[in-house]
Amino acid sequence: MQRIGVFVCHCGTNIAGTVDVKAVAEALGKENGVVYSTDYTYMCSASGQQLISEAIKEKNLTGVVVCSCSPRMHENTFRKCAERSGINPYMLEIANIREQDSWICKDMPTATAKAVALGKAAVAKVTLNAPLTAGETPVTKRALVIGGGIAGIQTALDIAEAGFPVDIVETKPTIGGKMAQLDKTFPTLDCAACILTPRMVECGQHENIRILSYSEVTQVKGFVGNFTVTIKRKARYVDETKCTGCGECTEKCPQKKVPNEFNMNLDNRHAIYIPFAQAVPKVATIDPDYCMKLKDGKCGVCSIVCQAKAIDYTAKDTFIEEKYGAVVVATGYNPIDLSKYNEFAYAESRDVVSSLEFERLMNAAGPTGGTLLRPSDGKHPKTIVFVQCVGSRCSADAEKGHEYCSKICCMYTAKHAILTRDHYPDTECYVFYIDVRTPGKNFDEFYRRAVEQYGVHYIKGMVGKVTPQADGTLDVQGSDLIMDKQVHIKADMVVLAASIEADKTARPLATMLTASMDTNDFFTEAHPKLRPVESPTAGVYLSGCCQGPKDIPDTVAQASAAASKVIGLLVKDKLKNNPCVAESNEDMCNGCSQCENVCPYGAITYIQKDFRGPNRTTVTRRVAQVNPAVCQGCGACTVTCPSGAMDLKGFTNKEIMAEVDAICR
Amino acid sequence: MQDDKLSTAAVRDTLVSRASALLKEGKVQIVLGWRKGLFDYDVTPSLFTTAEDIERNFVYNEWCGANLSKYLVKETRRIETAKDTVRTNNKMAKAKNPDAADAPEPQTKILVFLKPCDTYSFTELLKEHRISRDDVYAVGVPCDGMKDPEKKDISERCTVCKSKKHVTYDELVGEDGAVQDSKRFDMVEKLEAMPAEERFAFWQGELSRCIRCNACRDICPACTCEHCIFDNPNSGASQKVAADDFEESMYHIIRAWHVAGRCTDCGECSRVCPQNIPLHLLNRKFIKDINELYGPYTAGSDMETKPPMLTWTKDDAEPNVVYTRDKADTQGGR
Amino acid sequence: MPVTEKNTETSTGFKPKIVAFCCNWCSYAGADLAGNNRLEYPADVKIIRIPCSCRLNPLFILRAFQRGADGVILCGCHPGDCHYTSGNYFTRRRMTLLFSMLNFMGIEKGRTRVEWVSAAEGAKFAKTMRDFVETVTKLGENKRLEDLRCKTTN
Amino acid sequence: MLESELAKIKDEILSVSGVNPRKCMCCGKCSGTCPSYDAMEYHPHEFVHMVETGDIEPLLTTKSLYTCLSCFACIERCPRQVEPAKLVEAVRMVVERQRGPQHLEAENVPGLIDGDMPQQAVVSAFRKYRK
Repeated sequence: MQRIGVFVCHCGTNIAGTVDVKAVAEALGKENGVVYSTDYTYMCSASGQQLISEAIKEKNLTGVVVCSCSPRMHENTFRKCAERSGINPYMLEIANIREQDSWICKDMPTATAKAVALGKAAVAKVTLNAPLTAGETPVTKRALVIGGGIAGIQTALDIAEAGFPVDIVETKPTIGGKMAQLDKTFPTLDCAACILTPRMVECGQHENIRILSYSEVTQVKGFVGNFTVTIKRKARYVDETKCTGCGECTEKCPQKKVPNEFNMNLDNRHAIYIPFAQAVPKVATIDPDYCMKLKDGKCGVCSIVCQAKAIDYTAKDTFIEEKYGAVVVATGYNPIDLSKYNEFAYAESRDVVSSLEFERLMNAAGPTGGTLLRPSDGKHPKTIVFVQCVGSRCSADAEKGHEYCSKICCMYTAKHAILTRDHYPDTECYVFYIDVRTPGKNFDEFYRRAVEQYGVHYIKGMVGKVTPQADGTLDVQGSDLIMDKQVHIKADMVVLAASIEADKTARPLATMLTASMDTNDFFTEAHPKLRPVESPTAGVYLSGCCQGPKDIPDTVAQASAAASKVIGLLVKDKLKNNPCVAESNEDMCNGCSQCENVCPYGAITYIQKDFRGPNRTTVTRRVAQVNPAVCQGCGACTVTCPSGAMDLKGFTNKEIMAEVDAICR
Repeated sequence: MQDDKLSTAAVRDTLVSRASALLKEGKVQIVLGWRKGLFDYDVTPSLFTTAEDIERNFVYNEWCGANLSKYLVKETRRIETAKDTVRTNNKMAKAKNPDAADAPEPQTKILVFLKPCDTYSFTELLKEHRISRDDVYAVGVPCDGMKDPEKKDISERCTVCKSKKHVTYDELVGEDGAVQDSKRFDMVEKLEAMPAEERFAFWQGELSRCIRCNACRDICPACTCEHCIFDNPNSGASQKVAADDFEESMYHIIRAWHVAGRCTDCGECSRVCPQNIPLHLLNRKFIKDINELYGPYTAGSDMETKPPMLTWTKDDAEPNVVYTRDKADTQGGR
Repeated sequence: MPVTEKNTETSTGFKPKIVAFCCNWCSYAGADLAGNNRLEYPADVKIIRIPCSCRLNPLFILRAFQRGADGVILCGCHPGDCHYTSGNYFTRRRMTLLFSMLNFMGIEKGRTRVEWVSAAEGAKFAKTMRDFVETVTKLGENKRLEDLRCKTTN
Repeated sequence: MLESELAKIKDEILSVSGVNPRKCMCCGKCSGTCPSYDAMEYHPHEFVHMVETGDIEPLLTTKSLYTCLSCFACIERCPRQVEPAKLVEAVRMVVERQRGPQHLEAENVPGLIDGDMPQQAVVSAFRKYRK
């Protein structure tokens, strides 16, 4: 039999003003199992807690009911107090007689009656409560970063600096991501490579960082602190440990007709290649789709020229399994496919390019060696038209494009225009804009410079049609809403500010991680305001554009934020679990799998378990098992279970029904 | 009717010969079928182990309404237990003496005859892992509708037969039928159309007759809980007998609720009810609602489809749809 | 005998017994907010805290009615905002079917309700409760589901 | 014209066209794309704007109604699916309805055609006036 103590708080006049606390204490004192009942002005005060803890000891109470403010306010306070006084914190319940009684009801008798009812419910619950102890799970002190762009790099470096080992998994042969393809960065116009490559090298040399390039995550098992991840290391046919990156093979390789994805396919590379000069790891990779040796056994030049004997045509995909405490998603973005936009003649004319292609055309390491030439005939463009919001800000029901604003286009378009005007003052730049969005430090100043200092023509309006002309120029037909006229511009190049979208690998990855995503395939945050770098799934963190369009400063900021969250997790040796989790009674479990189907966390698994049957038989039955470290205690399973085998600790069927009975008495 | 009888007689003989054959071949060791009783209409589900017994006592006729699928839960459990026991004994023997010889695991298979509607229950039970498929040899048998011993005429559930298709089987006797569009929801609709008072009176009238014999639960192929909450003192909801007019309704609502989305509408609950309470109407109500609100779904029609109660869509109807959709009766409500 | 008893009771200003189940993350917080803003609603509403609206077993609702509650209301996070991502979607289906069944058995509508109340909607919580109590008061004492024994022995 | 009448006409236009002009984000792509822009007094984006603001009277009398070729380029390309051409069409219908039954007769058409009128215009003329 429980020995329950009831403590009614006045909260000054907050409660006592409308509730006759003495009467409540007296009424509850008469309840079954209540051996002590009293009231006090401020239960949460030091002396109030003193009162409780003394009563617990003197009256050797087994359960405590505090009639006070909302449990959301002081449940922890009082549970800690109970724990200090030697009883299990979960043997304490709170009757909310302030927010849900004295503050919503002016009439004293009524409020008092309700307070008593709520008190009785709490007593009834405590009577059935069982002590609960939070389980603990060890934390694997190793982090996985998925994606090796600037976001992944920054996160990895920060975690590594804090002294924890980190693996970066990157699908491409090198880390660096999109930023490595950029020419300059806005609004400072410093060179992207110059600021990125040192960080890449740092990653490559850091003793705590392992780069798994040319690899993919294929399976994720486990939960916060204890993920087990299977990583596919795609065969690169070059031994990373031996290859020195001398580049001899890439020179000699006879297969020269491979579209160079690093240059947005604006030029070609060899079948064996190193994506770019500052690649990390600086190791060659053979492209199996083009290598003549791999396709029809002839050739083999690279293996001949390779001093290091690194070439291995027999290499196969290998799978490695690793344990991690935390997973950071940094899968980044891609520009949308523009071929759908017939009106811009993107598929028709090589001189209509996407902004990322334009970046390569401006880039010293690009296909044109940094001199701006138009792809079709390699002539200097005299007139360039920039079109903004291509595929951004479309209505939800539009089949091409996205509903959101891609955030970075306004700024990089201004950057492109400025750079063009700066290098080639004789080239006219026109920018068709709907709005110019420049929220950011020195952003609007930058845009104004484009207009005022560099004389870029900004036209409020949209391009309706681009028509390639016989003379190789492009007729750009658009509207000038301020002049209220339709304009035709004879352009040499058109640059489309393509909307950016989440990487294709993000969706399957989210499924593997049971992390939630929005309709645009961007990862959702645990809380849009207060927990922006965590996924709702514990132990999974978000870095960079996988969570939404971002520019470099925002990305790096979020990357470091994610890193700090990961560090905060990894410094812990053990994780305390929420003790109010589901528990299945194996004797009653039918093994019907219904609970498994409604569990949002995959916390429930089924095992074949041996039971002792009558007269020395063994009955092997399928029974549910809850992983207390994964279960979050929502209780969905308890309702779907017909036999009542599945119950929720701290909110058991009997406890809740006891409350119901007490209230209806 | 006449030639129906003939055909069932013919069917009976094929079933008998198949059963005996399979027993002789050793394909199966046990046969689950229908045993004839004193009068032609009292037919009981029963186990047969010898060809002779089958020859003499096995019947298949218009009185074989009983759905045999549920018995497989216990029977396959028994078969598995025998295996498991040997397995553990072997393990223990090995533990004592590493080179102890393994005793062979007993190989038993049970033959079961399933009418089309029974195959739905069978499939649903497989879906919920209540039957181990490997232990069962299922023979689909044709059905022209079964009779109600009291009415001495075709029973209600067969007049609105939902399907003559066998969902799961190893072997089929006769031609397979197709899913039929049945009028089985007519009565539910009729009740829905009544004013609330009349509906209440109707159910009060029906359920007050309930004697809590639990026959509906014990026969129900969806009610296969290891331990029913209504029998379990620790569930906090145990009710041995109905203590008041409320508990009958409570028991029946909760039972219908527990089988919602799992009930195949086999109609056994109503068949066995000694008080002739139309319990199947409660289940049909849920089935009808599910079909209307969450798209057509027939429990036991396949192994893959996720049951409606275990899934959801972002634009499901809000609960008050219940109160807004039938404008007819406006009392209470919002 | 108890019938007449009840009639008099209703005539002398009947006060309904209302059980409100609130999910811990949104609605219970919403109820607290209503209190913080001193928004009045009838004290007949007694709140039981559950972790998520999907924890509400139909058994609890029937139990409440059996023990003499006159109305039961469930409040949870708005669909899509569930703290456990999908809990209230299950709730929505379960309650829809349960209410439909109760309605089918002739129990007055309006004695049961589901409302989505976020942690920020204190005003909505108070209004909902006022509204619900009014509805149930109009319906009068729960004659159809109540457990007569419990009444008389109390 | 009275406020109330205009309001009625606006509702009619919106219901006939099924267009929600509030979806417009004023990018001007419709006018950027319109092949008969220069022949129009009020341009597609203006139609949308004027209907939304209720400034409908000038639209009822403008020649632009008949210079729209109903080529639906603006519908095709509008990023927000506002579908300006449907709006123009709807205004046209309103006018036609007010005008009553005297529609364009097929036999009168040849007289109205001048050499450089695009064939498409003739076709769409029938599409319009046969309503």
